[in-house]
Amino acid sequence: MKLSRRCFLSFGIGAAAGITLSPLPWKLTDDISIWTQMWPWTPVPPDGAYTYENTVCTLCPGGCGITVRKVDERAVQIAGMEEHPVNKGGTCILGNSGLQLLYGPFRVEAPMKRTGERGEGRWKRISWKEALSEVSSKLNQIRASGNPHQVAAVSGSKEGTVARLINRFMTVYGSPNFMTEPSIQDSYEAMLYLMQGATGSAGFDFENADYILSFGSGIIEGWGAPVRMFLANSNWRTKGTVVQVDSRLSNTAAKMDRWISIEPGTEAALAMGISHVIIKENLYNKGFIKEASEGFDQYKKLVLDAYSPARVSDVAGIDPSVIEEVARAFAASKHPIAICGRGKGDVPGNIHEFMAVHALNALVGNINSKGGVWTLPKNEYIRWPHPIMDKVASLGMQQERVDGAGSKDYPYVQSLLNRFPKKINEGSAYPIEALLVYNSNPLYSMPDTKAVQAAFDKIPFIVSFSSYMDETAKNADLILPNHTYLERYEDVPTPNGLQYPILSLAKPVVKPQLNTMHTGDVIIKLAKCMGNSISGAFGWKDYKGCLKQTLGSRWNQLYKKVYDVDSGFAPNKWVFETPSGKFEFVSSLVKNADENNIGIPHYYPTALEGDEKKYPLIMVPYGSMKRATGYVGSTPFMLKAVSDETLVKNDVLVQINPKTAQNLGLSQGESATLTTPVGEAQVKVNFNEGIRPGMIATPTGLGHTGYDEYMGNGKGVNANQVIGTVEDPLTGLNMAWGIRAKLTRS
Amino acid sequence: MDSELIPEGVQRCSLGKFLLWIGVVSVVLLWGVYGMILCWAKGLNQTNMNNAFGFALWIWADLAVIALGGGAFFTGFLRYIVGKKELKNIINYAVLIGFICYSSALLILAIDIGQPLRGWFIFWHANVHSMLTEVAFCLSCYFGVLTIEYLPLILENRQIDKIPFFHNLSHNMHEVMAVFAATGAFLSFFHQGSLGGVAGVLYGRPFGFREGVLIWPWTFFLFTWSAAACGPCFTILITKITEKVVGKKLVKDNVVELLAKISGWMLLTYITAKIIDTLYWAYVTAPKMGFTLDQFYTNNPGSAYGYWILIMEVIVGGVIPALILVTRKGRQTPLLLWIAVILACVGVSLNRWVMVLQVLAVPVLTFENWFTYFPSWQEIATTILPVAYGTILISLSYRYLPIFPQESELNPPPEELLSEAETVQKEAIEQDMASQDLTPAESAG
Amino acid sequence: MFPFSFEWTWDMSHYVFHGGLWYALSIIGLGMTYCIGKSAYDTITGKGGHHEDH
Amino acid sequence: MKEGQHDQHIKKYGMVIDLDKCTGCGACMVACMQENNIPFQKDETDKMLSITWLRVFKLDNGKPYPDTDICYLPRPCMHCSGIGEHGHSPCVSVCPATATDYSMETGIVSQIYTRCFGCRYCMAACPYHVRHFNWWDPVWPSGMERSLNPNVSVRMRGVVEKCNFCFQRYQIAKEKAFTEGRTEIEEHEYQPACVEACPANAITFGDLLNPKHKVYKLKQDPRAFRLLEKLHTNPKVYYLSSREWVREAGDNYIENEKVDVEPKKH
Amino acid sequence: MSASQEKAKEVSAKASDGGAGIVFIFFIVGLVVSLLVGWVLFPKVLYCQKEQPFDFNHALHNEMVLDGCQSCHFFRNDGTYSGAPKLNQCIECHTDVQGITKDEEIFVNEYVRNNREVPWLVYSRQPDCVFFSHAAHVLAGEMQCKTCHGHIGNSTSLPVYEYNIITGYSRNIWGHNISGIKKNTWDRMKMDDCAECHRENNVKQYSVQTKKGPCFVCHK
Repeated sequence: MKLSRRCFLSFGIGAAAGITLSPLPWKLTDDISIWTQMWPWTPVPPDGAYTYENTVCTLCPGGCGITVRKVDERAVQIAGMEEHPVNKGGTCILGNSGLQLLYGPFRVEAPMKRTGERGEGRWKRISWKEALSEVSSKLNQIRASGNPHQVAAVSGSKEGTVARLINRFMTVYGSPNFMTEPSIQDSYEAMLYLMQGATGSAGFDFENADYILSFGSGIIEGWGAPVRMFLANSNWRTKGTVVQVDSRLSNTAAKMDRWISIEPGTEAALAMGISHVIIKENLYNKGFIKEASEGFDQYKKLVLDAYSPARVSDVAGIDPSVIEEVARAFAASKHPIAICGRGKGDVPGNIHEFMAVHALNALVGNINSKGGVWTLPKNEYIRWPHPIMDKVASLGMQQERVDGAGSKDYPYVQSLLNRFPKKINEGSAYPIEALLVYNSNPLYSMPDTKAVQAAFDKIPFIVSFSSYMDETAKNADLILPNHTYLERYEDVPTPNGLQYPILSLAKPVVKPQLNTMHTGDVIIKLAKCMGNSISGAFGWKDYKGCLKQTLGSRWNQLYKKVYDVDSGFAPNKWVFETPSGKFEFVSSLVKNADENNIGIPHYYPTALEGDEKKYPLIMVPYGSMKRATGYVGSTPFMLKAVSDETLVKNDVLVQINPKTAQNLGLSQGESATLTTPVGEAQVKVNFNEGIRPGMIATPTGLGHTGYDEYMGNGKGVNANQVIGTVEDPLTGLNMAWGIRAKLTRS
Repeated sequence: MDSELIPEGVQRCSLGKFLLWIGVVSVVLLWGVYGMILCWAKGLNQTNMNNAFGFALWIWADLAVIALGGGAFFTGFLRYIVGKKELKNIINYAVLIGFICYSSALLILAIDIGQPLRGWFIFWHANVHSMLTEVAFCLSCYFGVLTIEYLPLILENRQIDKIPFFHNLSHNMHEVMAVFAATGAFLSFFHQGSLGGVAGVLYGRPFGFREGVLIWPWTFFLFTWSAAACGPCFTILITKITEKVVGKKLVKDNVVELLAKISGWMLLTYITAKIIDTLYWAYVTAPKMGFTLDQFYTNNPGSAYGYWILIMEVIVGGVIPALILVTRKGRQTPLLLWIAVILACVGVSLNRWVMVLQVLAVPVLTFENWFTYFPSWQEIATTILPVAYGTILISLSYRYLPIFPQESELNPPPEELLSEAETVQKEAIEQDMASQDLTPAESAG
Repeated sequence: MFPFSFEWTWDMSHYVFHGGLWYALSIIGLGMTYCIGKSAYDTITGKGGHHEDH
Repeated sequence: MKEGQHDQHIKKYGMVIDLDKCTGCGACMVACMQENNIPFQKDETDKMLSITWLRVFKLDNGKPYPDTDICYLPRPCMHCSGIGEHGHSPCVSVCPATATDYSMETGIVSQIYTRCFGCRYCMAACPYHVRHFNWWDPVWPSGMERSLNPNVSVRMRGVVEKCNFCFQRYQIAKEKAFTEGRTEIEEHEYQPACVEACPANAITFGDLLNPKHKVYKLKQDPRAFRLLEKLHTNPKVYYLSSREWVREAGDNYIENEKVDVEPKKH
Repeated sequence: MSASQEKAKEVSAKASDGGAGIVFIFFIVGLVVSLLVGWVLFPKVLYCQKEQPFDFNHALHNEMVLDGCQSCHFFRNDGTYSGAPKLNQCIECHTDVQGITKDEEIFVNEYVRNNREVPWLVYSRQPDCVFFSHAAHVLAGEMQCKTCHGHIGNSTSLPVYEYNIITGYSRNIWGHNISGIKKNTWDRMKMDDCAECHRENNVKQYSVQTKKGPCFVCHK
């Protein structure tokens, strides 16, 4: 076989030569090279025709116009709508990442019925028909027992047709218990009512203002209509002065022209102190005080007696000269505005602080005039005929609300959601048999989540309309998922803080991706399922028909242009609807206004929850644009943008002054236990020179337990777990800006 | 069993012991291979590298083994170009160590890059301005040269040598070895230099940047020089360790001394240049970029990059061994020689460490902090892998190839073992030896 | 590496760099070809060499 | 570039970021992620593993309460034109496989993902940390890949990526211009996603060589500074700040060095 | 003398007495076999065929339209190129079966009636990493369609679609000639073909690295 070996060798050489002379190795090299550059598991987004559709973002009450870029039927980007007067082309971080809320796997795919224990996460998909019959039979059953008032509804907002449809449903069903998520708007409304007799919301002509005195408002942290505030702030960098009063170096404090650091919770005292200087130095607007105000003398006396800069300086911990300086600058400006409502404005606040701050606007006469604080009428475009109520409904509606809002104890507010869990847990009101939750996530976003959970546990039937598997949906018995905001029609009323009325229309930019249904349609269908006495109030074919009819002649304009500004609106300068027809420094709408100055702007220290000895520190929650705190959670992209000074792996970092931390024997990055009278949380320590010694700041918007891991499940701690509520004595609204706390090494 | 393969005139331990030894080292090797496979299959998320430490332990290991493997090119240079005849007695081992170092470096690079299957783009789509391209080209070419230099040694195995073609091949390769060695020295000069240039050209990295009047990174020359100085030290060190392990003298003292002496002078001149470089850098280059030496060495977490590292590198790992090696007494005293070669190796490794890790750890943006990094077990395993692989290759080569020409001269075998043809007898003796209770040193030999 | 790769340009840096590379590769390649060729020739002609020179 | 090829169409795109206006809200970061198909992980808290082409840094003045001050600084790729503006930015010249390139036409530093094999030398070269490595395979939670932008290809594991001033938008704008019979594009037609999204209008983008573009004037603002000018990287991103300590934070200064960050007189 | 040397002698002895012929034949056989493998078998294995949903007559349609290729393969207003026509372009005429071909029947019955887009296999589809602007070439560069696409517009039926099993690319990218030799500009659509044309037409070469077109002009 020696020959064959040589032959074999020869064959091999021939073959090698042949292969080399053939395209095989060269082509193969090229193909393999391409193969290594185009891994088949790397997704390739399909291309197509690009279209751009305008709509309005409804992820927060900011009301920005957005342009959604589509590739064929896929939405691929959200940008600000250039022409929209609110945001003029800008978007916030949440709005920009909205597509993740459209396509995320944490959406509820279809109507779901709970099969396991509550919150366990075991569900059964049901049809819409089944879902509707489930709810209607349950509600009919409650109604048949004569207790329709034992059904409650929570809505994210009280404005807009969907919220109003729910409210209307509740009315004809026979329950007064329609509640909405609280915010500083409630306080502003109550304050405007007390001082100006107005039933409307507050608008601020920031575009024309030249001096802003902000008492802790997070101007660039989500307060008001966020993007509009960013734009206003950018203009102030060259054409205005902003003074931020804050007990910590918030982003706003850092970015504004001047930061005045005060003792936390003494904003009202400082406002009164500034008043003192303005009045004492005769810097106030005499015309306004003379012509348009009432009770000035009494207010003046109070201010001069009790709020001298020296005394305020003791309380607020600042130099008296600072008070004088700010007062003079404020009064000397052409269009100064004083604003309040802390941080993002999701906690209403102390009404007397609002009054004290607003009194400053009155002193300079900058109310309902250019560059000042305006009163906007209630959104009046929804003019539905009063529903006809049957006897059951009428009786039900005569029952007192479970949260006490509008009762003789709390006459100035329409909803007190903060009192709801308390009343249920106390068992002092009638029981709630069923709860409908729309555009709201109370189990996450309400203070003292433990108490809220306990209250919800007592409610036998909870229906969520959420598009997402949020905490409340997860704890519901039935989920009737709504379309997401990019899949549905919705009217968007004037955003918070805007000084002129504007109506926008959100339109579906993509087809519904899942088996969801517009909550408006669900309510109309539900009403139709429930018999004549209820369905009679819902004469519309569907939600779109309802909306079209409601908007009437404005529909076409809105459909084409997305927004419609009420150009005829102008504020009634110095005209007030109080009994005296004037701006009332001493509110005549408050009984015994003099008693403890209850009807007059004044300062009193907030009684924070907790014993000072046991809890030597003060904990304040703080928000950021980078973390969504409302109904929707932070998107994966937002969590990517969250700083490593806030979150490290799954641990939240609480901000603390290095000196305080060293006194407690804590070092940077160390694990610690944060304890408050309400709860306890495992945290890590972050040294932050921007925090006042003796205080801790805890980031909000973290620690979700619904959604999924990409949306921050298990990341950090929900700040609402460790903060409680403090009731404002006059309005009943929550005014807790902090809580006593201790931080111990763990 | 394998006596047919063992070179003539030398003694080796029993096959069983040898296999046991190989087996033990293989466990380490397999651990490294496992780490390597993890990195390839799951990606570089298996490491603790991050966007600040794009270069980390592996690149250090690469630079270090290449520097230590520099003994091959420099000894070759001395042997074939300069003509230091004595060095022929250590050149084989230098080549083997070089071969191990360079193949390890290439292997590590293959793990280190994000898309190993596209690694050849560095050749195909070469950017000639990149130091790394130069490194890759010279490194692989020089690896080729080392393979060529190592190949005749394999061919000299007793059984392979019997095949006339291989016998002739090894002979012919020896004939032209000077050409290969010269090419190797040329390539080595450039890639050692360009490895130095890797950090030296980074004008965004004040710690590493060292460009001078010639618009050429000075680190280029410092790296070549240091590799030439410390590579032979590593060769000596490994030779000494091998001698300790096998319990025999393998290379004559005069050979080692000659190499040590040349090394010492290289090291002395290198460290002088290095000190000048450091001073110029500290007083001229860095301040131009807004940095002081203090900023480079203080305020870092746990003082991982403190002044100690500079002192360790320059004084302890440079000046001291240089002084020991240049003095006759120093290199003739075994303990001092040991200390000197170890320190030199530590010094050059530290230098490479600094030029990889510290370059990246120093914050350049004023609002960033020092970056910290600790390798993951996968990185450590794959870095130890070459050590295990090298140990196995050395063991195999020592057992079956005539690596040390002076071994039989230095270790004359007992008379009765000289009748090499009688394999049966030899096997019997081996079994005999195995059955006796030998001392560890003997058994290892 | 080759003149037909996209990155190739006919300029000084390419001449120097690739010149060096191809020079080294040629020496390695030609050297090995010579050794193998000569060994094959030696084997066939039976003129084996000896290792005594190293 | 060869003789005779020089023409007036050469542009140098750059950015001016007004730090007085920037609120650190992060909208730019997210707009960038959405535009450029940037993947995300369950845990993105280790910023040295997280891919953010544009990252907002928080700077502080290091003083104790209440004299503390902070400033946000968004950092995209600086698109350095390098020493002598020859286009040899720190990263470009080091790439062994020519996967990153500098275009003299636009002044943009590009990254070609299919050419990159992940040696990360460019990352070591960049003092701004703008380059990011794909440590993981890019995986989108089920359904979320539907929002991927077809104009940008998704990067595979093991390659380096970075900001390219949304060059795809330049290409799209060019296509539109061609349809309309133009060869040049207007300033507003090519704006990166971050600029478009910024709710504070803090970022301005345009051709630094074109006197008609806003950035041309803004870069001469007395408040203007660039990051690490001493390294001669010649970045094309300018920052504006009226705060001296912020301008000072833009570069390293040795003790007693005369710091030239006073606002320049017009 | 060792055994191997003896063997070598034997072998050389064999070689000298007439074995060379057989050895040479073996060489030729090896050469021919591998040439056949490389030139004939390899392309067959490398490329797989896929059927288009149904056949299409370009020539027939070309006669009926006013604006040539761009009648159906048009530019959108934003300058992007529409590519293969969408169903709603076709149904302007094809609401019902008009012709007598089986293909039209398939088209109307399976796609028009069910409102399904036709999953055409695109011969000239470039991979995802490539950015190609038709507008830049056709509108600004005033190039002819056939420069890259050849005479497809005059074809009466669709050619067989072939794709590379390793890369997934259409065969038209590499071209039908397995050796990569091209006679016409439309025979191949590789990067080098783009580069060649750009160089010939003096397209601005602004790259600092390659002194050619910057990479990202064509890559994304």
